[in-house]
Amino acid sequence: MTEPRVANPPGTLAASWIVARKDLAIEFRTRTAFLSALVFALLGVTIFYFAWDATAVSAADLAPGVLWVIFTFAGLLGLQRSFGSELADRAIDGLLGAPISREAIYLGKALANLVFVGGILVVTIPAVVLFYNLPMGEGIGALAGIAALAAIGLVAVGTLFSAMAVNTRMAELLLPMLSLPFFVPIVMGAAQSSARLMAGRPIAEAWPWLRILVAFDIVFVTACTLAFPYTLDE
Amino acid sequence: MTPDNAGFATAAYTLAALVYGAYIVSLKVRERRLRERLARLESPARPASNRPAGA
Amino acid sequence: MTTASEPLPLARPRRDPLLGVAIVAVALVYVRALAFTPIEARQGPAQKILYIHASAAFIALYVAFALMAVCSILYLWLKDEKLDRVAESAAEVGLTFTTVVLLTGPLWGKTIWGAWWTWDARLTSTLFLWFLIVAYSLLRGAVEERGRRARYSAVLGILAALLVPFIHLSVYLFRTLHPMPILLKPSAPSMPAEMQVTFFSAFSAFLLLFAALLRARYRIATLRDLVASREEHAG
Amino acid sequence: MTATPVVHAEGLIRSFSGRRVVDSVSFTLRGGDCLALFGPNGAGKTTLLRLVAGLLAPAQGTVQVNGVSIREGAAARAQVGLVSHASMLYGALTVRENVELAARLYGLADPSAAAHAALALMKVDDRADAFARTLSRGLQQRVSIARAMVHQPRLLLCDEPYTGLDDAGSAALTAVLTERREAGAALLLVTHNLTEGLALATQAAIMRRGRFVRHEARELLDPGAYQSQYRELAAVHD
Repeated sequence: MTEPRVANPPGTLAASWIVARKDLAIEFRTRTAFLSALVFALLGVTIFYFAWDATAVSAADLAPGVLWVIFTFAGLLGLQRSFGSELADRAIDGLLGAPISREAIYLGKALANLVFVGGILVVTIPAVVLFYNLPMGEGIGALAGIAALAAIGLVAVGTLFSAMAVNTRMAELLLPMLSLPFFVPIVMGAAQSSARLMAGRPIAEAWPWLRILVAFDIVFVTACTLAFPYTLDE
Repeated sequence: MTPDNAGFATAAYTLAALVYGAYIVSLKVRERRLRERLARLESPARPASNRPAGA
Repeated sequence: MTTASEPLPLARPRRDPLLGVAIVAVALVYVRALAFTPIEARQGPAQKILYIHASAAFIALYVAFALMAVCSILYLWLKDEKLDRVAESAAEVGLTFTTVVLLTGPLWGKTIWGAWWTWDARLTSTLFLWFLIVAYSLLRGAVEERGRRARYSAVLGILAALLVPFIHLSVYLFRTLHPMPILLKPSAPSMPAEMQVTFFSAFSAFLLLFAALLRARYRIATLRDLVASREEHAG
Repeated sequence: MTATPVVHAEGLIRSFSGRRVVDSVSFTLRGGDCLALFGPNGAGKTTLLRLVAGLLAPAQGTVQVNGVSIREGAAARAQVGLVSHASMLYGALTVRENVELAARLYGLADPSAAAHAALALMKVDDRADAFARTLSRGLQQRVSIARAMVHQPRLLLCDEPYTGLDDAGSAALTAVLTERREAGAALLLVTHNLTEGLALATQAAIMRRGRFVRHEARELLDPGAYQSQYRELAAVHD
């Protein structure tokens, strides 16, 4: 054999899909991280229920805050392990040496994380609706949209910080320290807009908050994709 | 009517002075320690050898 | 690399005339503000907190934090260690100023709002600025290798600069109580001339203090890196 | 042979925390060349390999693979295979999945056929469905080599590739390396073992404190004398 095998290096999107599929395969194999994050979220939802006086605050007022705070913390659990598998045997070197762009690695990892937190939301949102007896009708579609916007923002920032934190001493402590300030606009935007929805208000009232969420996603997906190559060992 | 809250102003000015002062002191201390370390690193090395010791 | 040979003026302690001048300037401002500036009729003496509070707030956000962000961007572009040291120094000195803002703010707030703390846009932004700079310092402390430390903190510095407007906007949307910045409103220069003089001299003095502290902190960063490479060479 | 060398490194410099780990290193390898690189621990060999593989950016200097800068083109990285100290495998994936992943990342037309062929070359195809973490160190090393060879690279960078391999593994590796060189690939082999290195080499270099302190063609040196000179160089404690 003298000719190298037919090779046509994948483009950024194709490569990020390869990376994401690899991460999801690993996640699916082990499952422990997802299951613990999920149980954590459900536990959080129940604990919050008992932390509040039902005669003083109505369920609809409390539910959005509970949902998005819990979501943020459960998301952190998922992000925490995002780069562990890469560093264990320096598998990341295999990705970095491959003919794919650095951005593709980031997008792939972020996509896998998005599926992870998306899976948590798919269970947690109905749980909150059920446990807190929320009258959700057609609003559920809009809520799914808010959830998607919130998840994208959280994952964009969280994936980047996870890549940094894993290379430091005290990674477990640093990831929340770095990420939580960045989750503030997400939690506020998601909680305020879903509060309007859960109270049966028209979507127009949630519009300013949705705009913040959209802007946050655009700004931070772009900025984090561009910044990611600098977090690698250059 | 002018309220009498001079205590608040005094407290704020004192706190600010304390914070800035403490920071200046910490800078001075850190700088002195570093200079001492640098001096220690240099002085014993000089008479000992003409080829610098490597890692 | 030459390791030894050069004489070491660095090892000798030095005076810092700039810092001395800055301290004297701040002391003079204290005297002027507390003793020779009229008391505002409606708010009482507590209004004088403005002079130190607003200067520190402005310098922390628009000088220290902005400097950190700009140097972070420039570092990723030029990869010059000096820029990283400026960013590091600006962050730490900025943390001191932000701490002053957060300590003096509630004292003033208690007198005019009757509450130590309110979740208005500017106060909350400042609080998060403080959190961000603390996270920035923690991150710096947690990374060993110098190049990586510089790259990581530059990334955080840039993202933090992008975040602050979002926090400000969200909290503003949430609710806002803060007194509008009366000085900067062109329509109503509602502050008497004497107070304005005090305010601007306070601002200048604290800006001078910032510059002096930044320089001193930068010197420490340089020294620390120098000591680290010398120790590395000495094995 | 084409005029463009497979790899050309020029004036590579890289520091960590202000310490120069690789200092002004240059070399050129053409198809069929093998540079055996010796040196004590901490000499900068691994860092040099990472610079050549494009995993690290040099502070100064360039690396060109087939005339393309490694830091600029994915096309250049597509030509390189790296075997490093770490296995670069995902423990939770099977052997086959690990190698197929590499094949996909390199855009090979038939990833599973390529993966199977590479595993067969290293004689680990019988363990294809085992999880990578369940394999012994030696078998992991074989998979790791198969992973690096799956796209039939024109430039092979091997950091102590014989470590952990048994006789069968070593024989398979030597066969693969020989076959790649005959196909026109260049090889950069980092090792402590002089006999092992010189057996394959067309060039030999000794690295110490980031520099090539010796670098010459294999046929110009006498293995016995080289051995003692190397000991002498390596023993000088920095």
